[in-house]
Amino acid sequence: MAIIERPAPGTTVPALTPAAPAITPSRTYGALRRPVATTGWKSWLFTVDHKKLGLMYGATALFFFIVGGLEAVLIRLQLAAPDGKVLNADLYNQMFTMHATTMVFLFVMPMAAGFANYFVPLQIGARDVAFPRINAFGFWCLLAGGIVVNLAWFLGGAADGGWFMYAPNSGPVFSPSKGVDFWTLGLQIAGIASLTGAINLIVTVLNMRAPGMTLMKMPVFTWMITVVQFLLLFAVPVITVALFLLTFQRSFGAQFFDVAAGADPLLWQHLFWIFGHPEVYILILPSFGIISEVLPVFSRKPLFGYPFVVFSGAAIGFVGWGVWAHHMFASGLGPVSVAVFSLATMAIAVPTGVKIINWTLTMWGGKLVFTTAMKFAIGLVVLFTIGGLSGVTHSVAPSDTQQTDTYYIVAHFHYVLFGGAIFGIFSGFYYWWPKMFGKMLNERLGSWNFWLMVIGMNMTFGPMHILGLQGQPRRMYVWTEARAGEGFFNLGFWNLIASIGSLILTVGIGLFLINIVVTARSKVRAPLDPWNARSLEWMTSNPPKEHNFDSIPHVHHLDEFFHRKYEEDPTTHTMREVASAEDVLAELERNADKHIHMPSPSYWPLVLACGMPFVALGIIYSIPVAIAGGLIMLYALYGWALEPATAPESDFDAPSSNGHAVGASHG
Amino acid sequence: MLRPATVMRLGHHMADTATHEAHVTSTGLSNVKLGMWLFLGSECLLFGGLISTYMLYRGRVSNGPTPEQIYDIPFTSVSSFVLLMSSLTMVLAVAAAHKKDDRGTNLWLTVTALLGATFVGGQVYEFTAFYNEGLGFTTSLFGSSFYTLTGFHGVHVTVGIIMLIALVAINKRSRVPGSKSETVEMIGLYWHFVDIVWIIIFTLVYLIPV
Amino acid sequence: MAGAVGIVAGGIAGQGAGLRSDLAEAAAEGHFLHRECGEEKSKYFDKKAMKTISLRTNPVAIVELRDGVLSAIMTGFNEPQKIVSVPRGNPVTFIFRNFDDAERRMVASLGTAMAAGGEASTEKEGHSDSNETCTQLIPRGAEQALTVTYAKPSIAQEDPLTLTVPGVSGQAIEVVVP
Amino acid sequence: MNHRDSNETPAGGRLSVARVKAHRFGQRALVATGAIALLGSCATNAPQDTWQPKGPNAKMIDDLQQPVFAVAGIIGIIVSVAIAYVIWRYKDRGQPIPEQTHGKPALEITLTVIPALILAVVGVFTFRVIFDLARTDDTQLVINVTGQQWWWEYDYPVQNEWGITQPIISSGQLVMPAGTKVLLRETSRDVIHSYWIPALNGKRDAVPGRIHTLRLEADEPGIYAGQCTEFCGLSHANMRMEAVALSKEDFASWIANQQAAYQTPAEGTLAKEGEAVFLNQCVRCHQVDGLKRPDGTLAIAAPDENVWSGAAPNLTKLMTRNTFAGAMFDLLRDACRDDVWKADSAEFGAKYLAGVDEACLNVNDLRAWLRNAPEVKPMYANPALLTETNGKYRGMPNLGLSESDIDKLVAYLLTLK
Repeated sequence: MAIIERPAPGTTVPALTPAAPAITPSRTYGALRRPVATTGWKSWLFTVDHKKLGLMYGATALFFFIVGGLEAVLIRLQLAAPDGKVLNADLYNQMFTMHATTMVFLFVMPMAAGFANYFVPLQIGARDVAFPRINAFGFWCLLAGGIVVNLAWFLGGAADGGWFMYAPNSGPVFSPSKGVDFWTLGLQIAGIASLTGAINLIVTVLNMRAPGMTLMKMPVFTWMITVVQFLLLFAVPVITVALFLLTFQRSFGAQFFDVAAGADPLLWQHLFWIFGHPEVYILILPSFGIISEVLPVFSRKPLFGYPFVVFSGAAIGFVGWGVWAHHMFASGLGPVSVAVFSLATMAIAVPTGVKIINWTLTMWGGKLVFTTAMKFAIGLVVLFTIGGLSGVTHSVAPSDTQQTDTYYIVAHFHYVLFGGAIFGIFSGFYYWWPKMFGKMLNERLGSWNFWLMVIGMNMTFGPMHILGLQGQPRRMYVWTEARAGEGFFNLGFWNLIASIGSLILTVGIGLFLINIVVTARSKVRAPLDPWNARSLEWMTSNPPKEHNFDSIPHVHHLDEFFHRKYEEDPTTHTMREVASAEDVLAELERNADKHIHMPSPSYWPLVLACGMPFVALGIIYSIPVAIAGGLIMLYALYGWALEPATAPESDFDAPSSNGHAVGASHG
Repeated sequence: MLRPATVMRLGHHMADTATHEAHVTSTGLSNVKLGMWLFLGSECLLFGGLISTYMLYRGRVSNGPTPEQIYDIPFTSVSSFVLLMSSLTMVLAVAAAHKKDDRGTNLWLTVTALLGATFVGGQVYEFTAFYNEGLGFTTSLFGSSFYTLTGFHGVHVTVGIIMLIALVAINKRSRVPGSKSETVEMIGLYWHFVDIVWIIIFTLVYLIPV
Repeated sequence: MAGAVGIVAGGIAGQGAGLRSDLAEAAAEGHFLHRECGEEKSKYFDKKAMKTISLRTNPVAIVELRDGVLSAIMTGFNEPQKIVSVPRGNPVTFIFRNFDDAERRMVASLGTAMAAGGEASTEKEGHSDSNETCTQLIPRGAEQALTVTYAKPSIAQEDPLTLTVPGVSGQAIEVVVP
Repeated sequence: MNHRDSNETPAGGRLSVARVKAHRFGQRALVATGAIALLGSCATNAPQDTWQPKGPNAKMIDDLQQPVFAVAGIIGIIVSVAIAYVIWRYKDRGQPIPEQTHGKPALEITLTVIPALILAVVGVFTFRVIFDLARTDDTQLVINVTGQQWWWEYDYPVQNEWGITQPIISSGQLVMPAGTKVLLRETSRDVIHSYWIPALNGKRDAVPGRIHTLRLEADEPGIYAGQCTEFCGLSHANMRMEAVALSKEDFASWIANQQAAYQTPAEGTLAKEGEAVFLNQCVRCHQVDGLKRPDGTLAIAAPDENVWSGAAPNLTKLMTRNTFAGAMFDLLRDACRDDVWKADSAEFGAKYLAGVDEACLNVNDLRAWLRNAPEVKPMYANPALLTETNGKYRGMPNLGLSESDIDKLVAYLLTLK
């Protein structure tokens, strides 16, 4: 066993081996002691452990999910009846802008980052990510960005230009409140989190795979996350340019979108959507990855056409760069470019179709067990199909000129985002909860949660197809009785249905929160392998030790864990169980590595990330504050540069030993 | 705050960690190098966005001087030459680092930093001269996009200079020669990238007539 | 370290020196705003004229001077027009293309009502308050953009608002601002 | 205790077979009703129904759109049925762990090529319709449309073949001849708006600094509702418009009436006092062609000094239109409005040209608007909060008119026909 075993959170602390040598942590700037706390809030604040960071990403994302959800309910209450009085026009504009921004940038992306941070190292048999401190910095940046974006609520009104903030309406004249400034600078900071996370995870996946795990033996979830990180790597800089242009226009009087100086507002649209469309694949591919893990496990058979699913994921990522102008069919591009982007958008439906076919064929001939995770996965396949098909109907440019900016588009992207991304995320919750917390979420509550969400989702977003085809534009803060029309498809009735649906959805998600509390209090420990799973992350204890694997497993097959538990009986071609999960884990623990030195906690990621909100507030209010923020960042950068990633030997072993660290990593 | 005693121990710690040989990786590239290449890939998109904004707006001058009236090609060519030479000295620094010749590395790093500073000094002078000659940041679309593009590049060069100087300072203290060779190579990659971006910017902004 | 900071400081210190006199004068006297729109080349404004623009999508009209005839090509009209209707109080962009052998410029008259103290609706410094604005003198085959805002309607002007080319007589595009 | 073969879900107890069936059937029912509802929507519904084309351009889009909806519906049903079958057929009934098949490339490729072919076919038709809708060479009448914060302005440039000898400016309702290829040249004065009459064609954004063209044509005379569909700020929801199609003769008489000279109301009448109130209050922004000041000079409105977008609706022939304030309110009382809106195409023209008279005037909305406009329609018209726009309004401010002034103004506005 490692000399120093750092207790994982939540488990009882094993007695320290007696007479451990005194720890003399290295110092930075000659004065600052490096943090060494292994339990309590300090261990969370300065952690660099990918599992703790993954949990913090998840908790932050869940909080913002609730904030975004409340914003959505307020919108639906305003539109439930004609001449709604719940929100006035200005508040309504802020509400839908912040609902979209919170859900996209502060819930789905961080949640995907949370799952990725927690499970990618585990799935590829690594002990941590390539650059642990950058990973911590990424999380604190995300939190800082989220706070800055939402700070606007309390300081004169949040951003009110729609989540894609078209110029000139986002200019200083047309949205005078500070909301857009907070939005711009908050997303810049969150953008840094995505960019650093992307570099981190790509290097981890490419460089730190277990011996024997070739790219085509990697779990599909890790594949999808890698594609997402490449999309992030190249999409975030483009929106950084767009946001800088907008900040210079709003705060320093530049003329980028000032038509009187000859500018063209479509520049913003192009820059935003070149980021925007890869962004929506960034939102959906992690959920594709999750259900590509969940479906085979509960069908008791491998994923159908693994290479096809992987290449179609990569194809979606690649072609995703060539379709951005399908958001701009009605904004006056010439017929040639409209035709080209219309065809490219149709082309991207093909790899998505491949995925849906493969999921269905995975279940074909399987032995289906309907746990809540499996229900959410099947829910994704069905609802995403509906969303994808409604998407194909407006990839046809002429019909898109009838449908764009109406509720039909709102219905489309809620079917693919709620039905797709969020159902995938919930499937991931129920599937990996035992792995993360050692306890299983209650299946009965889970089933109610699933059914209320399915019914609520279809009741809320189904009628929006009808509202859209009846010509109700997006972002209308009020609709009037006079123009609602009679007949079966009038706006009044279906707006009411949608609002009721959103309340059912709220109850459904409320049940999930209750489920979390119930599980946290229950004493029932989850078995080591509750779902008879197939991939590497299940070859660790629940929750995994801080160094994940006692010895890094040598990988021979895709679904390595399954192949260690089962062997094919050559005569009858049925699978014979040869080892239980406990045996597999015990074998790993038997020949554990000696000196496992995990990267040491550090102050600097937190301090560096804390400098950024001050820079943002400074740009908005007073430059000296920005300079002060800049100095904090410079101080933190120096501290970070002078601090080695893994505390030197003297921290771990007695100075005399010349142990050679295995698995320690730079960064 | 840096008491001499701790400085010595600091140096000791620096040397200590370098003894780990690079963690064996699946692709053979070290984590830091692969990370730097990915970062440079994303920087291409950043400068791509800025360059396309400039190329779009360079013809729209509602007020203030036009590009060809304001540009002083000879002066900028000299400062561009200086930046190109700094890439040469950077290569020499990386070579010296691989040969574990700390003195040579520090020398060439300092020369690179000074050449870089000359370039930035020239750019600061050019900006102040243009400002006084009527091209403000808010004068015209050409002004806004020119200052943004060249300003972003200037900031990247300045960050490069700070990294070079910091590296020289750290190198002087560490007693194990060649302990920082990989870091020198990383800053070399960054510096060459910033240099190549300037070649593209210089050609598109200054040389192609409006 | 001190060397680097010194050099950069030198750049800042040198800001005063070495200014090109004509540019400094032009900036001081605001020649870029109050442009001399005559037929001959003005000392400051017409030096090294811009010959191409990259942003040329969907302007209100492309005004071409081709073998002595000035005509406006507008999206939505199949043959060149002589009258351009432009909404009032709205920045509009004309693109002037010169296919004449001599160097020509396009002048947009902004009308007397404008000059009589009625400033443009958008107070950007880019808007001259003299009663005309123009492009630089550009050679054959070159094109230049001109963004104009007509604050007052045509009926408020004594003489109609026009787009003319100094030196080419009898050719004028009438700009109707309802 | 972890399970291998038993299909017992560990904690939640055994899922009864019935509940699993219900689980799937519920989901299928929802999808089916959605699909049927979508396909069967022919009843007259909301005025902006995109599935009720009334002009060749919209019909062209509809002919392309309906098959794509049908194909999508069929594929949706196929996939749902397949999944339902799989769920029912391969449910865990205690069978052994199935054979670990990894996939059949042949099946994969065929199921990839089939959707690709379907999309290729759809693509070919899309191509043709895109280019047909972008044509500008066969149009007969050009109208300039300008959007600004929260109302639409129409400028009919001089076109002698239609009898337009001087530019005609109107707002709210776009009057056009039926059966004629009309071309709109759209631009905007402030932010991006989008002009959309669902019954006649798709939408096209009005982007400041650019001119975009949109083809409109109505088969029958009638009134076709539309709305701004690109988010443009506070009153985006209240920026509406209607396209009014008249027969060629009615259109000619409308044009003639629009260009008719201005008659100042008779002396001593309430309307005359209204004209005086108009001259000292409203003419700062609103233009009435031909209106003279007491000293005989033409009253030229100066919205560029008071309104940020530099324009305010032209009220020359206000009462020939039957909506106002960005077509948010009707000038006609409900009864008269339904009479015009629901008139069949034959006698619609006459009814529309009748315009608004005293009996049919929707007095309460007009008076509420004149009394305090920003209260009934959210606009940036609070004098204290105009620093960003250098003291200029975005929308009509509260002029603080007395009730008697309002009576006079209403009487005067009624004469603008």
